[in-house]
Amino acid sequence: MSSFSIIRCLGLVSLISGVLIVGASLVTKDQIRINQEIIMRDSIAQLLPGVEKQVAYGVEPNGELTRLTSVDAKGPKMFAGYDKQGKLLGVVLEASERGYADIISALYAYDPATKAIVGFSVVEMKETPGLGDKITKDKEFLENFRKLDTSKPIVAVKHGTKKNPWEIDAISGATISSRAVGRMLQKSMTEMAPIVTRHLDRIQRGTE
Amino acid sequence: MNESLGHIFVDSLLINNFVLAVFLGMCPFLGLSSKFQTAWRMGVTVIFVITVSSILAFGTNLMLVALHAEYLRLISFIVIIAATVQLTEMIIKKASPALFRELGIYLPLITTNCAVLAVALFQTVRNYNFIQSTVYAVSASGGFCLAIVLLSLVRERVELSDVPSLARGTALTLVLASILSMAFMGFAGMGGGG
Amino acid sequence: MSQEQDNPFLNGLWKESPVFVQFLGMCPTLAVTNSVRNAIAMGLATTFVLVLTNVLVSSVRKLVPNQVRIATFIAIAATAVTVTDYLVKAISIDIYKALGPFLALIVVNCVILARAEAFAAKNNVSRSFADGLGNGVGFTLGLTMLGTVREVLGAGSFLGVSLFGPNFEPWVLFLLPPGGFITLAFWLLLFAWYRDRKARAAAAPAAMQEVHS
Amino acid sequence: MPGVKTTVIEVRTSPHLHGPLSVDKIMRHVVYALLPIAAFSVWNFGISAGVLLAFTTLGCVLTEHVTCRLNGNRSTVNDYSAAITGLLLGLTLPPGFPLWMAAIGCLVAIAPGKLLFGGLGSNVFNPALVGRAFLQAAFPVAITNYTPALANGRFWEFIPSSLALPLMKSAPLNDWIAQVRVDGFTGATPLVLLKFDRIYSDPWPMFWGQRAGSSGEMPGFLILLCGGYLVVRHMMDWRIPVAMLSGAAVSGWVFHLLNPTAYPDPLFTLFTGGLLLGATFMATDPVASPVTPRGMWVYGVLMGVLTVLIRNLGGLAEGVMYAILLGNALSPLIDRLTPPRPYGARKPAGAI
Repeated sequence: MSSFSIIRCLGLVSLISGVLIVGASLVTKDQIRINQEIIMRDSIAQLLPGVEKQVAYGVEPNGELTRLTSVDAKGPKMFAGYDKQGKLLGVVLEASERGYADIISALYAYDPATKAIVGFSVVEMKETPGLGDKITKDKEFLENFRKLDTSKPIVAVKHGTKKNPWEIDAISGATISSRAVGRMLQKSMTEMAPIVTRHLDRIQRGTE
Repeated sequence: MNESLGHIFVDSLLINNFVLAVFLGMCPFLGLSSKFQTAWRMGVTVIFVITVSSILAFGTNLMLVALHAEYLRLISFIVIIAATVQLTEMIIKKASPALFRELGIYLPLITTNCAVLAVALFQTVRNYNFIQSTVYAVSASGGFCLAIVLLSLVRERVELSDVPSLARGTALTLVLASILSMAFMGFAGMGGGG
Repeated sequence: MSQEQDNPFLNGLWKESPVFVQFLGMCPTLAVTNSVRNAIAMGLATTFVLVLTNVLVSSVRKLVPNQVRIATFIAIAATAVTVTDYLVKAISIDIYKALGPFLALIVVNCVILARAEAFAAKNNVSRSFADGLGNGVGFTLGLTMLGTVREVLGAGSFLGVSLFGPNFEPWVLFLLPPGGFITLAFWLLLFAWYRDRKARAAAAPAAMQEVHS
Repeated sequence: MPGVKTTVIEVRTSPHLHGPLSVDKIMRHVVYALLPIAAFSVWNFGISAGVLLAFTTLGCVLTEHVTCRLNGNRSTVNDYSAAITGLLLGLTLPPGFPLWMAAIGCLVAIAPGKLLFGGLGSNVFNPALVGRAFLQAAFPVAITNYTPALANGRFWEFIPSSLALPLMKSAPLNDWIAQVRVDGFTGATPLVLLKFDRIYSDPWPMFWGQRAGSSGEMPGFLILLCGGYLVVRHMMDWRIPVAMLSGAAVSGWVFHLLNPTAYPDPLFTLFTGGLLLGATFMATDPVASPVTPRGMWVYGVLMGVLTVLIRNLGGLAEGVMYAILLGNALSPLIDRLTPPRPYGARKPAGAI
């Protein structure tokens, strides 16, 4: 009797749980995908102004690219952005690095034609409010990424001492966060720039 | 991002201490920290439970991913944790009846210690491999143990003094916790590489 | 006592406030209250889970044998949280990101199990609904009170609207972990002081002498 | 702290002292010992430092008086402990720190930092450092705005940030610093210069003279002299400062040997920042530190090592304050692990 009632109860609860979870997952699935795509599209449009068409690629460990259909896919990703005429404006890449409080993760735009970083935006960070969190919105700091040369190692230098196109003018008082940005870009570039160059033809066509 | 084991260890033990910076495991932290003995035993038991459940959760997650059944993650993790706590209870009962009597009522409470579930979820979200997950579980639970032990020690010291009646109880504990939390802010940026 | 039983909604809302009286669900209380928006979002998500769990638990309560009571309740709570997780993601990814891991952690928020065990397992569906709603709204209210202090002092704004102009120096501490502990301690001290004053006013003036300790 | 009340009489269990030295008298002499340092600070940084120190001292005394009264207790300001807290708080702040923020520091140091725990003799943490840690977390920008020493016109002109309106930001100091600074002195402290710009400064000028820094960090020789006075009068235990300084020097030296370009030499470690002031006047807070000589050694060395770890590996340039607060938190544990041995008894088994 008691074992029967336990089985009956667990069966009932699993049934209710199953119906609710699968139902919720089905009902919300499309909306969630749309939300994620909107966020992705907006941030790419912000990094590459004038972008009209986007193509998402997954980056395999061996450096090969695969065309992605959903932004939800696991692993490192890359987004190519094109203007109205279908000309490649640049690729948006992901980068992350340990900052002052926790890991800072960001997206940045790279223009393979000029071999320069042309945009940068922080996705997630927990840096000190009022100091380190300036990396997300400080105009002077973001100015660094209008055209940042990548032919030499990228490095953050003390505020007001930027001399070369590959240097980042750090935020005064937030040296650690600024340097983390420099390190993350340098690290990501050494890894990704050769991959972009290798597949440049394919990315420029943007059809596969 | 592929983090080194040293980073994971220092980060979850000190910089982003589970209790003092991420606010996980608050209920036992505030509720079971009035005596050093209890806090210390609770801390060690939590280290054990979190480590075991993290290893089990890692295996379960592999299985769920293989079956494309990620939506069952939360329920499976909860079941694993409940089972681990049950297992711990049986082991302690067998190995040390004295400790079992002492921990008695606190053991089942570990199931609702959100730090346990958090470790299982975080290691999955961050895509840690097996060794990273285990190091993370040990250091995060070690951070919980450290925080609850430190709080219990300062609480015991304050216990003897003439605290204004208004502040007795939870308010005083919270003030002590906030000072500890401020002191732990000194660790920020460690391992950031300057 | 009978009056309390008659009004499970009001009871959970303030008199037995989960945040300030029962000290349940302290983790989200301290973790996501650094802005009013997050506090309200977290409160509403918790309310939804609470109501759903309470109603489900209450409707199956007669079928649940004692041995698997807690397991069943946790399974129901986990279901409710998984559903909420999907819903929040569908409503806004920004809110989903702001709540972060604490959304999934609602399942181990003691307030859920506590209400299921203490109330829903013993009461009918409509009363359990009221209890869940009352506790949920009480939880939201508590979170919002903490979030208000933290956002106003820590960022000089309320719901993202700047209050004191650009020259205000924010007390960054209140956005950081120690600020969470301090703000909760502050509210508790304020309530204790208020209760104490009321008690003193009620007692004879001679009682003033005894306050010494 | 059960288990430490034993037959061993330690001169340093200060509020419960045996012998002719009363608590009030010791406290009074600590104030005397701090005054030369305060005077030097005024010489260094001018009227801003003077007003800041007077302000924090008065602020703490006033807070203590009012809070005691509100609690219905006798005011305890006459034991000088609030004055010490105020002076120490002022000495650890940048000389141009906005006064309204300093007032908040006083409130926090005394009300939650001390009286909430039951007043003098019960504070688990050093109250001045609780106040400063609050300010550091609340106003991270203002508290790292340092100004050069020996600025022109410092005796009749305030550093502009001092007089910031309550609750308002202070104006940036760069222009003012460029206008008043004497050759060779910059606004950045030697620790900040080393950490963020990799510029090494000679430690000896800091020991004898003036650099940018908190108002009471310089000069080292005066701090040691004043601390030495208290030690000679048996009003302070020498073990904690000696242990902390040697812990810092030795661990700093190890770092230096491992990588001489990244980590400074032990002399730099000792003479820069608040290490000397902290080790002498704050780590020695008799209530918040262990009671046995063995415990004091462990405690001191631990804080010294923590200071160096935070400075060399962490994100902050200075770690003394955090090291001492962590030491305070650990001191009950150290007490437990180092129980005094009664005469003839062996070490108790299973101390924990």
